[in-house]
This record gives sequence, structure tokens and C-alpha cells, in this order.
Amino acid sequence: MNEKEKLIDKKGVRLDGRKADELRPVKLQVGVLSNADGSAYIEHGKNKILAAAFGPREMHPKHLAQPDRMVLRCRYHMAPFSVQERKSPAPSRREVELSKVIKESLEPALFLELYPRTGVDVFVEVLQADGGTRCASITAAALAIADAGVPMKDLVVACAAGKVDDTVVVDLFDAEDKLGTADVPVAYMPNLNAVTLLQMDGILTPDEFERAVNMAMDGCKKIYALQKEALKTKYMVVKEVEE
Amino acid sequence: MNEKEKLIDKKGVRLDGRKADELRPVKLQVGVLSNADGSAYIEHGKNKILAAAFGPREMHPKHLAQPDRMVLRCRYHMAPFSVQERKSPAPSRREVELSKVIKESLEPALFLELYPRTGVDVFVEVLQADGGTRCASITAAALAIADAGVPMKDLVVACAAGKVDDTVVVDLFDAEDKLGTADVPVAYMPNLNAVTLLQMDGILTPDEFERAVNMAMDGCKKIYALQKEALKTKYMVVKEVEE
Amino acid sequence: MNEKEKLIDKKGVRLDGRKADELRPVKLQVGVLSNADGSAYIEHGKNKILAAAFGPREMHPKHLAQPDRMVLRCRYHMAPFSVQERKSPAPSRREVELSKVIKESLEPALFLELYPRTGVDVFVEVLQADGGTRCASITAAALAIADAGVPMKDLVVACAAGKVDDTVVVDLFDAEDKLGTADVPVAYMPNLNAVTLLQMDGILTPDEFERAVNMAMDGCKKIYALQKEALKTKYMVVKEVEE
Amino acid sequence: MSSLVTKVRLKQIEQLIEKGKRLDERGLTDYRPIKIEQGLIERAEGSARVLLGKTEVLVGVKVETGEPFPDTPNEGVMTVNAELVPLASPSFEPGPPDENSIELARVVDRGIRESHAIDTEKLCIEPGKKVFVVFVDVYVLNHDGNLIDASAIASIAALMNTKMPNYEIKDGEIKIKQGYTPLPMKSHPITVTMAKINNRLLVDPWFEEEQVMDSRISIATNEDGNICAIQKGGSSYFTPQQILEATKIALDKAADLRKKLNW
Amino acid sequence: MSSLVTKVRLKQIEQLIEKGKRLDERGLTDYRPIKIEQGLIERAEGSARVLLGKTEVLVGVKVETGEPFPDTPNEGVMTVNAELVPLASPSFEPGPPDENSIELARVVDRGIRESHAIDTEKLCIEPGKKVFVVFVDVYVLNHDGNLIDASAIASIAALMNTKMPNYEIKDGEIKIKQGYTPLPMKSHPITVTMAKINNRLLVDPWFEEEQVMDSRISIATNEDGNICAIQKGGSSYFTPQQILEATKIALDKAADLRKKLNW
Amino acid sequence: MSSLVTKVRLKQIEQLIEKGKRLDERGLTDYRPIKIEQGLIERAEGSARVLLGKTEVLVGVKVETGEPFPDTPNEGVMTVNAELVPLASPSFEPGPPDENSIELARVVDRGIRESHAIDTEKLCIEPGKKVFVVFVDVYVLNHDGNLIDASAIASIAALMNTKMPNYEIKDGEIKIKQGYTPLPMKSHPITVTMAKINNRLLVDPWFEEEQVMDSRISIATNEDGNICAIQKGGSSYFTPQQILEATKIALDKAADLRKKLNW
Repeated sequence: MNEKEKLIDKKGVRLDGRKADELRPVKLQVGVLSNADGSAYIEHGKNKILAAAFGPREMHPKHLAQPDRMVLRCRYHMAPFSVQERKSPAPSRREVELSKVIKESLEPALFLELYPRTGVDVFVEVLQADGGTRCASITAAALAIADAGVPMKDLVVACAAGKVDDTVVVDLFDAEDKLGTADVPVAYMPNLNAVTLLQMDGILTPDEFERAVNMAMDGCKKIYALQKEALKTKYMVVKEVEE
Repeated sequence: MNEKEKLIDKKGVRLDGRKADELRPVKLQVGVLSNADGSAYIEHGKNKILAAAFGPREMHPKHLAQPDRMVLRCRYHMAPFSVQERKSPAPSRREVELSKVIKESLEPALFLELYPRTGVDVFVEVLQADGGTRCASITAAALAIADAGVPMKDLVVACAAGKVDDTVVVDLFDAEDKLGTADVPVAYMPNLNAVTLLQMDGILTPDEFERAVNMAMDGCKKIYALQKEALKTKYMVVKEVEE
Repeated sequence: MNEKEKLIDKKGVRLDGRKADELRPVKLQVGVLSNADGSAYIEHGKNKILAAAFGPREMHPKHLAQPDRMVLRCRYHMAPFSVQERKSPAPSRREVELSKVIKESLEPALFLELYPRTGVDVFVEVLQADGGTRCASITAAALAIADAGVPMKDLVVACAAGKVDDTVVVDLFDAEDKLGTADVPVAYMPNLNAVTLLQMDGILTPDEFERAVNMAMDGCKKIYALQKEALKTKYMVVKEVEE
Repeated sequence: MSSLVTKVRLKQIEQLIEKGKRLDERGLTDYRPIKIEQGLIERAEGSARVLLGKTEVLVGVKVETGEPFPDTPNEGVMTVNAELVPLASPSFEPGPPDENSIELARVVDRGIRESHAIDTEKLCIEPGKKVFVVFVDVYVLNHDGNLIDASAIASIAALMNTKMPNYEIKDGEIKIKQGYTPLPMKSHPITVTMAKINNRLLVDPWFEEEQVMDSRISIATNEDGNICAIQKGGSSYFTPQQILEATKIALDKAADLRKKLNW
Repeated sequence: MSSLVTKVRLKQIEQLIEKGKRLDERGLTDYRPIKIEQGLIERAEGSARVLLGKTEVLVGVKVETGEPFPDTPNEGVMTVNAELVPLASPSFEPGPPDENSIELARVVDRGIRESHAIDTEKLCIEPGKKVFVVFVDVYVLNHDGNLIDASAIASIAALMNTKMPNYEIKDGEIKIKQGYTPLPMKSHPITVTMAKINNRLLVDPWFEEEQVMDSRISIATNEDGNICAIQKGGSSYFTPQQILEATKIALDKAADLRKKLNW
Repeated sequence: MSSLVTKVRLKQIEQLIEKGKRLDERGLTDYRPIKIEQGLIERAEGSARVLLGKTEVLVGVKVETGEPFPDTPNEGVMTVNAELVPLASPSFEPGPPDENSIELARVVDRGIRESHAIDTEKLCIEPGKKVFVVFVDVYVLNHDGNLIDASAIASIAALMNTKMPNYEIKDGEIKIKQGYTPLPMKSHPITVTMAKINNRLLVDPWFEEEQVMDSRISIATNEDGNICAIQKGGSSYFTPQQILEATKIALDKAADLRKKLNW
């Protein structure tokens, strides 16, 4: 943590003007890509992310199909221009890991056993990154899967909490992510009270950790309401986009 | 364009002594490789290029075979020692693009529908490059396909034209290619009056462009005569090579 | 060869205290890995190498299976920390070549025709390298194959000889390998009097070469005795390891 | 598309073409509606999103410092990369660039480079040592045909939107100053792609037309009415007459677009 | 493991868990026997081999000099790489790192990095120019489950065993002197992994338990009783209550291990 | 070749060998006709094409400047690369080098390197900083067996044909002067490859003999009658006696070739 730069002022206001428990603005759109079976676009703070779902469909290559369940594959990928310094389009180790944990955060929402031998592919493209891309990606990916008509036990929604200066705060943006003390991304299925992604970087006391998880879940619940709204207004939104 | 260096002198003579509409010397040999089903060698100026054709044969891997037509695959590749600075043998983006446009320049000559489920592979190796390798490669590749006994609607022959200093000239060599204003490679089937490759780099007025295309097609026709000659004299040539 | 540094003193003693015909200490253990069908560990001087064998089993991918014989595959690989300067874990050209010659040194010991359509995979991991890793790898790999219960015509055992200063010596260690004049790795099946690997680097007169090969084969015979011992005491050794 | 569907579709499309019509009711030389949005990606030095019918392309431009090429020590560097990201089409697969994305990048690159769209000499910081490097990343988000024109337009629009950091050189070291300068541009080429189907030329082919087309020609022209880059594609040919016809159409359509886009 | 075997195994494992028992007779929160051997690889600057039951991991540490990252000019560099070498399991294949080995490396990396285990500021030789680079290479030699904990313990043990060359700077050039200094360490994190099976948490899952587990959680804690890294894995979920339970178990087991290992 | 054909062929070849004969009417220790052509590739600093029967190999040599290896600061660098380009045989596929092309390159490399064929100390421009780098690129154009000998001969012939630019050092900068110097060479090794079939040694196996051979041995010797590199290949073995016999044959045949080639 950079000592000189204060991330939260004396009044508890963060660098971008938010309070500790305040989310960044979140905008969601469903059904934004005509070629995907399902798709969604999220703006979460300055994160701009597209997600698309294809399937359930025949696995390609075939030998990856499973006789007793559907296979979910997921690719998280950042556009070269999405970050400060141009990123090579070849997948980095970070992108490979995030693809895996995002997949594992979505699987609990699916009835994998009901669609043996098929596959669902989820592709996430981060067009602009501003801290918390994995959470925003999960939020959008769940909508894309729902938009594809794949039955789900619940939507998955994600939000991080963390520690900045000495305060536990929700939904870290880029500068807080880099200069803060800890980051705890959480994916959650509110109706099932189930945490499907949990990671942590940094140092927290057990007590701080508990508060962070709760704060992240509260954030999830707020975004969950927006997700459901976005699914309802899909057709209206689509019209706007294409007008 | 380099201002100081004149590429054409006052008498209209180019750096290598040619006139505007004069081709470089072209030598063609057919049937030069014993393991290929068909092969050809071209010296076009200082370009030295080998082409080989394999097929029609079973596609490998099999899943690339098409139920309704033959598949033509093509690889254009430069030897590491073929250019001034050693070239890595791994295919460059340029080589990938040229492989594609060369393939698409040869396909119009083939009866693809007559050989469903089969494949023809054309391999082109540039042993020495001197400007205009894609054209010389097409000229040789067409001979290799013919030598393999694959029925063709016509031979494909290629030649470039372009603009050097302020003159439209035919068949640019290396220095003209690099310092000239424009380059227009053209592949052509003379009997069918069909242009099967057309690219352009540089700046030309519509009028200059028309003249360049015509000049390139005239060049094609001259080389076409040599192609037919080479096919006829194949066995004589082979004897010379193996003596 | 470095002129200033003498590798053998006036009494014929080498840098590590050995005489010309003396081997480094060799320790062998069989059955050291529970997941492999067979395995062995060798310490040959400061070389520390693990070998594992899997099979005979179905080939994967299937199209590599041969209708008339078993396929032996072999991978020789060095741990990044096994050498002075960290080695990238991606296989180097040297590792690819050694994998091939090690495979070809083991094949003569197998009844390949008796197990058509199957495969045996041998994996060698060099944990620490001290000169002569290919020989020590072969010695361990043969034990791993035997431990897997794959019938063998004979064990294969390997040892190098070479020329250091002006003397033909057996079993070069790292410094001798780098500063010596010649290195002759030999793999051998003592019962069949069959040389299954032979390479040479450096300069030797035909006479020196003959002496080197004989010296290497003598070394092989000594290690062969240790190999047989290790196979016999396998279960005792395994107990020690796991205590 | 399976070959049966292709054949039925081809017949439909051909019958319409005979009447100068198309499945989506455009005339043979009409573009689909074009929508351009610039500056969408604040993090990039420049960006533009183009909707060409349902085809959607996002281009981001990053400007960094680097070394010039040895043969052009006084000029900045421009590179174009294209990603056919798999969310854009079921036919795109994740992985390293294939021949289609490489061809797309190189055709867009030549349109920019050969028309001298960027004034690369103004990108030189210290001759032979340090120059600005302009990365043009073409990101195809939805593939409904004619990726070349959409990508070319989006790239030029993104470059027009690109800002470079101000700097000064002090004691041999480059120092970034406040403020930005627009990327210096000399030309705004426009690439027009036509499909040949049943021996007729169709401007701006959409996805289904591309499935049945015989061949394709893309022609970039500049504001002077000159031709600066051409790429023929596809498994068939053009007659010399068709090529001249195509250049005329390309010049016409580019002029139209120039007016519409105010370029 | 085929799904039929999995189902039979799962039933056995579940029935035992109901009684608080496991197939290998451990209690639910018991680790398998741990054996640590340091300094096995003399050629490396540091090394350690860990046996966790039949799981065997060898970690080698190389220390070289290199450049710092631009945003941390005063700090040395640490990188973790993990190789699931094919002799460790029939399910490991030769080839570039897959998602499993990358995840393993990154989880081990975060445990070390986020706990500030290495005092990276002491690895700086010349700010912004030259620092020590610490390569931690995790080599899995036998896979019998819970690679994360075995690799994390082996990595810390190897770092504790690591020596750096002494040096002095003369006339702007770095000169290696005789002797070695131990790698400066500030913390010794311990990672505890639990599997969720049938809604119960099992510490240190072995291979068969991993085959049937619903999900997995790995929690790294430091000597101050703080949490410094977490990774959830697997296709199922945890309830918030289970997560808090898991953190308590992780702190308990880490304290046990700390005592046992004298860390 | 399918295994049935192989077996029939093997029987024919074996029966002939018993009589000391071969399918192509050579004696057991006869080479096929060799034809060498130097300087074919004017653009390369050196080149040679070798026809060995129908086997055809082209070697191009490029000479560039680069850095020496840290452990040999006073010596130039030589690297050998081999490409089994797909036009040479239906069994060669496009793609990165496989084990066969890597082995070929490394065997050719060792023949040159271990015999000290190139006087690498004379390639040093500025010790520890700048040296000439010699790239030897082996290009197999037609594969009819015994690629090793054809490639080794072509490589030496190409090196003998190689010219290096003259240069002077002025104010610490290297300046290329007019004219060329031949690449300094100290030795001209010749590699002789023998196949073992039916327990007999056959020199210079052609394609069909390679399909049925048990194993292969390649021995490089220099003009002093010393051995400088050996490579055994193939799935069978040699007896110690056969190895000594092979070295004698290799020395004999190399002497013959030396006379014929005037090396």
C-alpha cells in the first residue's frame, strides 16, 4: 500500500466519491449480439464487458463430450486495448486461471446432468478494464446463459469487497485494487444462498474477512435485482440498440 | 519513394536494363521432384522457386474432407536463406496471407466438384526471392498441378505491373518493388480471360491502374507460352536434370 | 579444451578424485512412484533422475497405435532447477533429440511384436544434472520398464567414456564433459552383447575410440549388476522410502 | 451452412439479382445502414465502433513508444491486428489468428499504410531511436458479413479519434507533458468490398451472400479519387471488365460515404 | 475414474463421512503424514521435497539477477511455475501448462506474495536496474491428491532453504563475492485445503476424495492468524456458513502444522 | 509403406544382401552418384545443392553479426537448422520441426562443430560483444534416403562456398568495407551412414532400405583419419564388432569421397 496517497478521506469518501458500502453504477443489457444463442453487455464502473453463450450444442471436438453430463467451457479474454499498456491478444496465465474460476462459478447454476453429451460455450470479452473484471464477467456471463435459454437453478451474480486504507469497502475500482490491502471477489446465487466463486488476495483478519464476504454478498444482491430487470426488459433494450 | 535514386533513366531504361514493358528472363522446368505427384521449378529474374503438388488424394486429417468437392490446400513458404536478412522458418503473417491468395488464384482453374472428398496439396518453396515471388509461385504451382495430372480448365499464370518513378512498368524486381510507387500482382487464365488474383499496394489513378492491369495481363500471356512449352518438353528437361 | 586447467593430475587422478577407469557412485531404487506402472530413481554421481513407465496400455491418441507392434514413446525432460542457469520447462531441441535416442536405445530390449496396438510411455525427469544424464536416464528407464512388468530381452544399461586431457576415461562428470576432448555415451545389453545407443562428440583416433567403447561397456557391466540388485531388493527399498 | 441450404439460398439470391434485388431489399450497390461511435473505450488512445447492418466491429488504438524500423528511422510504426473473437460467430474459434483474421488485418493495414493515412514522420521522437508506435486492434464483435469494410471504416474512425501524449525532450530523456495532440493524419481511405454472384457485382455483401458468392474484391480509394489498395478473395475469378467496373463502383461508393461521414 | 466407479466410491465415502470417518481411516480434519526434506538439489539455490501421504512434490529455487518491474523498482522479483510432469499421474500429459498447472502455480504464488513471505526489498541490487529474481519451480512427482497444500508447503520450505550469493558493487558493476546469505523472509504462510463432500468439509483430500468432491477451498494464513489468500475450486458451491467454518479450520490446522514444522 | 509391402520388400532386400547385392545394383559399400553444385543461391553468403541419387538437399548459409555466447566470448557462433519441407516427401508435413528434423540438424551440427570445421575464433569482431553468426540452413528438397550424409556434405560444401563481408572498426563502430573473405575453415569432415539389415552393413541406404533397416549408424571423420561424431539410430542394436567394422568403412568411404570431391 502506498503510504503517501490516501484512498479514503476523513469523511469516509473514496477516491471516486463513493462511500464504503456503495457500488459503482452498473448497466446491463441482454441479447446484444445476433449470432450468439445468448448474450449480455455490462458496464460496471468503467468496466465494459461482453459475454456470449452458445449451446447447448454438440461438443466440438467430439471426444470432449461427457456421457453423463453437459460440459461448460468458458473463455475470459481481454481486448488488447482494454488496459493501460497494450496487452498481447494471446491468453495470459491470468486469463487462463480466470477462465477456470469463472467456469466453476457458473457450473453450480446449471443442471449439467440434464443435457448429457452436449456443451455450452461462454465467451467473455473485456473491452475496457477498471478493476473487478472477473466479477463483472460472471454477472454478464450468467445473463448470457439465461438469454440462451439454458435452464438455471438461479442467476449467478458477482461482486468484490476488500480493504482500502483501514476500511472494508465494497466493489473496488482499479486504483483501489492496485493500492488497497486486500480484495475478495465473490460470486453468489442469492436464491440458493450459495457462494460459487471465492478468492482472496491481501491480508485480512478473520473478522475483516467475514465483513468483506458479507459486504460482497450484499453487493451481489443489489446487482441481482438489476440482472432480473435486464432479463425482463430485454426486448425493449434490443430495440433501442438497433434503432 | 526515394527521391534521390532514379529507378528509370531518361531513355526509359530501368535499373536492370529493361524497358517498361519488358519481362525479366523466365525459365521453367516441369517434373523436377521425384516424390511429388507433380512439380515445377521457376527462375523468374533472380527468383528461384520450387512448387510441388500432391493428390488428388485422401484428405489428412479426414474431417477436413468435403462431401461435395475437392479441397485445395496451399502453403507458400520462404527458405531462411532466400532473402537478405535470414528469415525464421516459422510461417510469417505475410506467408499465411500469400498462401491463402495463391490458393484462391488456383482454385478457379480446377474442377473442384469432380473430386469430392479428396484433397490436393500444393507446396511452394521460395529458394531465392527477388520481387514478385507470389506471381512466380503461382506460375510454378499451376505447372505442378498440371504435372500431377489434375484436370484443369486452363493454366494459371501470374505477373505483376506497377508504377516506378512516374512510369507504369511490368514485372517489378526487388528494388523497384521496394522503392516504387505501386505494385499490382495479377494472376490470369488467358484462355478464359479470367483474373484469379488481383492485389494492389501503392497509389494509382484509375487510368494508371487500368494500364497496369493490362500490362500485367500481357506479361501473363508471354509467360503462358513458356508454361505450355515447359509442359511439352517435360521429359527432355527431366533427362537433363538427372544426367 | 581449456589449456590452463588440468583435468587429470600427474598421478592420473581426476578432479573428483577418481582414476581413469573408475565410475562415480551409483545408487538405484525401483518402484518409487505409486502412480506409475513402473518407476526407478537413479543417483549417478550428482545426477538425480526419476524414470516412470506406463503401459502396455491403449495408445492415446488412438491413431498412433500400430497394427503389428507396440509403440514405445519416451520423453526426456530436465527440471528448470536441474542445471546452473534456470532452464525453461519447454522442451529444448536437445531434449527432443535425447528423447529420440533414448527411445531407440530401449526399443531393442522389448518384444514390440508381442503387444500390437498398445503403447508404453516412458517419462524421464532429470532433477539434477551432472554430466552423463542421457546414460543415467537410460539405466533408470530400463528399470522402470522392468518394474512395470513389460517383458524384456535384457536390461539396458548405459555409461559414457571419453577423453580428458590426453587420457581415455570412463563416466565423465560435468566439468570433464565440458572441458574434455571427447565423449562417447554407450547403451548396452550385456547378456546380448548389443550396443543400443552410441553417440560421439569430439575427436578420437580409431584406436582411442575402440578403447573408449570398451571402457564404456565395462562401466555398463558394473552398473548392470547394480540394476539387477535394485530389482531384487525393490520391496525392501520401497519400505524404506515410505517409512 | 450446409451445401444443400447453400444451393437453395443461392438460387433465391440469384433470382433476385436478375431483377437487381437482394434478400434484404437493398439495391445491388447499396450499403447497409452504417453507424459510427467514437471514443467508446476511454482507456485506449483512440477507439471507434462501427455497426454495418448487424456486423459490429470495435477498433481500439493504443499509442506507445518504441523503436523505428532500421530502414525508416524517421518514421513512427503502425501495426494492425485483427481478432475474430468467438462471440462474434459460431464459426469463429478461440486460438491464434487463422488465415482469415490475418488476411483481414493485412488488408486493413494496407488500406491505411498505402494511402499514407497516418503522417508517420510526425510520430518520430528521436530519429533511429524512439518513435510512437500505433497499435490498431480490430475486434470483430458480430459477424454478419463484409468484415473488411466495417473494419477499415472503424480503423480510420478510431485513428481520427486518437490522441497522442504531448512530450518534450530534456537532457536526452523523453518527458510526458500535460495535454494531448490528435494523431496526425494525411488521408482517409475508404474500402469498398463487392461480391460476385451470378456474374453480377454486389456492394457490401452480408453473411448469406458471402456464403454463396463466387469471389470478392475490396478496393480502397483516397479523397483524390486514386486507388491505394486492392484485394481479390474467394475461389472464383473476375473478368478484366468486371475489375474496371468494380473500381468505378468503389470510387462512387467511397464518394457517397465520404459525404455521409463528413470525411 | 469412470463415472460408475465414481458413484460407487462416492457412496462409500459419503457413508463413512456420516460417521466422521474416511477411507484411509483419518478423521475429517486430519492431515496425512507430512515429511519434508530440504536441500536435496544441491545445484539449486534452494530446494525441498514434501511427501504428503503418497503425494510428492519437489520444489527447486533458482536465484538469478534481472530487471525489476517498472512499478516496483526497489523490489526483487518472484515467479512461481508449476509442472504436472507426466510421471506423476496417468492423467498428466506432456505439453505446455494447462489450466490446472497454471491455477496451481498462481495459488501457490499468491500464498507467498500476498503474505509478503519474501522480503523483496532486500532483493534489490540497484534500484530500477538490477534485482535478484527468485524462480520457484514446483515439480509434482506423484499425485495422490491435495497438490495445493503440498506445493505450498514445499515452496516455503524451499525458500527457507534458499541462499543468495553475496556481492558488492564496484565501479557500477556487480561483483559476486564468496559466501552466501539466506533469502530474507518475513512470513511463513500455510495453505490448508478442504474438500466439500456431502456438505461436510474434509481437510487434505486425497486422490479419490478429489474425484468425488463437490468443491474445494484453499485458505492461506500467516503466523499472525490472518488470512492472506483464498481459492475456491470445483463445480459446486459453499454456503456462507461453510466458508466461515473453513476459515476456522484453516487457522486451526495451520497452527498445528506450524507447531509440528517449527515454522 | 504398409507393413505387408515392407515385409515383401525386406525379403527381397535380404535375399540380395546375402549375395552382396542391392535392389539398385550397387555393392554394399557403394555410394549412389553424388553431384554438388555450389553458389546456386546468390542472395545467401554461401550455398550448395547436393544430389545423392535422387535425394536432393539444398543448404544456404547466411552470415550476420550478433553476440557471442558468454562462455566463448572470442568465438563466432554457428547454428544448424534443418527443414524437412513437405514437397520433399508425402511423409513430411508442414509445421514446426519434429524429432527427425531436429535430429538431422543436430547430427549435421555436431559433424561440423566437433571437427572444428569452422575457425570460429576468426569470426570474432569484438571479444564478448560482436561476432559473426553463421546460420546453416539445411533444406531437404527430395527425400530418397540417407538425408544425413547428403545434408552433411551439402553443409560443408556450402560453408566452403561462403564469403564474409570485409569490415573495419572505426571509433568503436563496425563498418562494412568492399569485398569479401572466404569463411575460414580448418577441417572438412565427411559423414558416412550405414544401415544394418539382416546383420550386414550397407553404405548410403536409399529410401526403401531405410524402411526395412534395423538400425543406422552415422560416423563423421576428418582428414586426419580421426573420428569426430557418431550417431546411432533406429530400433535395433549393433554388436561391438559391427561398430568397429562401421568405423573402418566410414574411414574408407570418407577417404574415397575426399579424393573424388578434392576436399
